[in-house]
Amino acid sequence: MEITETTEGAMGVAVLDGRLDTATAPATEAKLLAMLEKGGVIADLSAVRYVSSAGLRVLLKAAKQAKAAGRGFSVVGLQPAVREVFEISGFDKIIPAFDSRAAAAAG
Amino acid sequence: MEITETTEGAMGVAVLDGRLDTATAPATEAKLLAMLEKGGVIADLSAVRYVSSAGLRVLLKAAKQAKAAGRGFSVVGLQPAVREVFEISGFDKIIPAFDSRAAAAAG
Amino acid sequence: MEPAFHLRLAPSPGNVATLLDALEAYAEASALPPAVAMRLALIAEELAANVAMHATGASFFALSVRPAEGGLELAIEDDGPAFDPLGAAAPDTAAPLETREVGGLGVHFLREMTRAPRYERREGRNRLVCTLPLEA
Amino acid sequence: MEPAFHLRLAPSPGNVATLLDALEAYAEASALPPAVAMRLALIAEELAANVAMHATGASFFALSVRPAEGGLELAIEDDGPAFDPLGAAAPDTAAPLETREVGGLGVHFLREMTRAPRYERREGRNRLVCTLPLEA
Ligand SMILES: Nc1ncnc2c1ncn2[C@@H]1O[C@H](COP(=O)(O)OP(=O)(O)O)[C@@H](O)[C@H]1O
Ligand SMILES: Nc1ncnc2c1ncn2[C@@H]1O[C@H](COP(=O)(O)OP(=O)(O)O)[C@@H](O)[C@H]1O
Repeated sequence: MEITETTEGAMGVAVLDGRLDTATAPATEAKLLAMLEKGGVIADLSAVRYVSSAGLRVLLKAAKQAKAAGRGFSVVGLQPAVREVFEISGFDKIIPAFDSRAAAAAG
Repeated sequence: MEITETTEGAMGVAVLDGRLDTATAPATEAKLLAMLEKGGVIADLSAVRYVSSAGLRVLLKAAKQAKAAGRGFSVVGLQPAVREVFEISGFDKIIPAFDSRAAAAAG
Repeated sequence: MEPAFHLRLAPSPGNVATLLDALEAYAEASALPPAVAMRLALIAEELAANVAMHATGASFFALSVRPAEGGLELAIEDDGPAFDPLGAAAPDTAAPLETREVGGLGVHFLREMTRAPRYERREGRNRLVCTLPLEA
Repeated sequence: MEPAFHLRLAPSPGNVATLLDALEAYAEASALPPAVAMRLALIAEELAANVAMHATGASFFALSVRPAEGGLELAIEDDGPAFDPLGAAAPDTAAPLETREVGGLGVHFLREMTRAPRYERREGRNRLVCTLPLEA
């Protein structure tokens, strides 16, 4: 998993590239939580073709921390397979998903 | 396996990146033989960490075709593991190996 | 019939990644549709990670895949303590963010993505079998 | 002792790549020295590719790796026609380019890189066992 940091308006953007699974969850969690210390975060999953429950756990933790701190946390660029995982797990109803970084920053 | 084509002096250089094995041998062979139609070739193996006998077969074929056409064929950048394969198979004695592209072009 | 894929490994977190890499290569070699390949990896990861992290004393986990009527038959085995993943409670997938719990998703994926999952304990081994439909 | 790695696949060229990917991930998870990981992959590829390409009617090839005295014990099995790779002639590794033949390198690597390779035919299966030393 490679994570590149950039910005979109006032939001931080974490561009994830790789599988978000048991092996890559710890480093991804550390990165997202560190970015959330500084402000709202958009996780760009366009280059993520696989998210397992260990990955969902990371996103849930980030969403909860963001909520507690009164900051935004959203995802963009869900691949069809990843979208299926979000839907089956009900994550589509608790983590806002947008089509583009611009839409996420505006939302 | 990714193969990028460049030049060093009058020689063509094939920069190989990946495993040179059963799966990647056919495409690599096609590429090297096509380049040898045009002139001498240096195969840069700096980014190749694995060569199997299927890979050696490709290099042998290229060396033989080069010899028949009166052209040069050499390798550069052998990783320690790849060098071991060359030595055990005796390929170190039939395919010239150089430290750098410049040395190969001069040699 | 011989399985098309059978991998047995010592149950470490690192070997969960080994299993996923092998499955990804197998899915490519077998030209499985991407959605099917992802579900296969998801189910395998959940169950293998459970063994690697919770099954005290287990010496291996193993996954077999064989073509069967209506899809791929998956069988996951380990020699850890008796544990029926199908006995776990389903998560509340309608809970709001504040009260949403992590965990339990593995068995939920198993129920939602596969057909006829069944568990048995035999000769000191856990064995879970299910059918993964091939439609994308 | 249970093998640390056991992979059984249908014998296709694509699955030779599956085996190599799995071995690479396993070597990483087990922190094998790179030189040892390469020799392991080399031996496995040679034997698996032979089965995939020459063993008419084989339904599988399988590789087991288990820690043993002095290194890793590798066992490669298939259910193709009886074939002893150790019976093959060694290549002339001193031949000049013009007369150098391809082929036969697989068994040469096996002899040079492993210890005590032995072949047996039993119950319709070829089984080759050898020890890969762990020193880099
Ligand atoms: N293979 C297993 N052997 C023994 N206990 C297990 C096994 N798998 C899961 N468990 C137990 O069930 C609990 C819930 O598992 P699971 O729903 O997968 O959530 P988690 O994300 O914590 O692994 C674990 O915390 C563990 O106590
Ligand atoms: N597993 C096998 N079953 C039957 N025949 C085999 C097997 N492996 C090799 N052979 C035979 O031995 C010959 C030499 O094999 P090998 O030295 O590995 O060279 P090659 O590069 O042609 O595979 C093959 O061409 C084939 O006829």
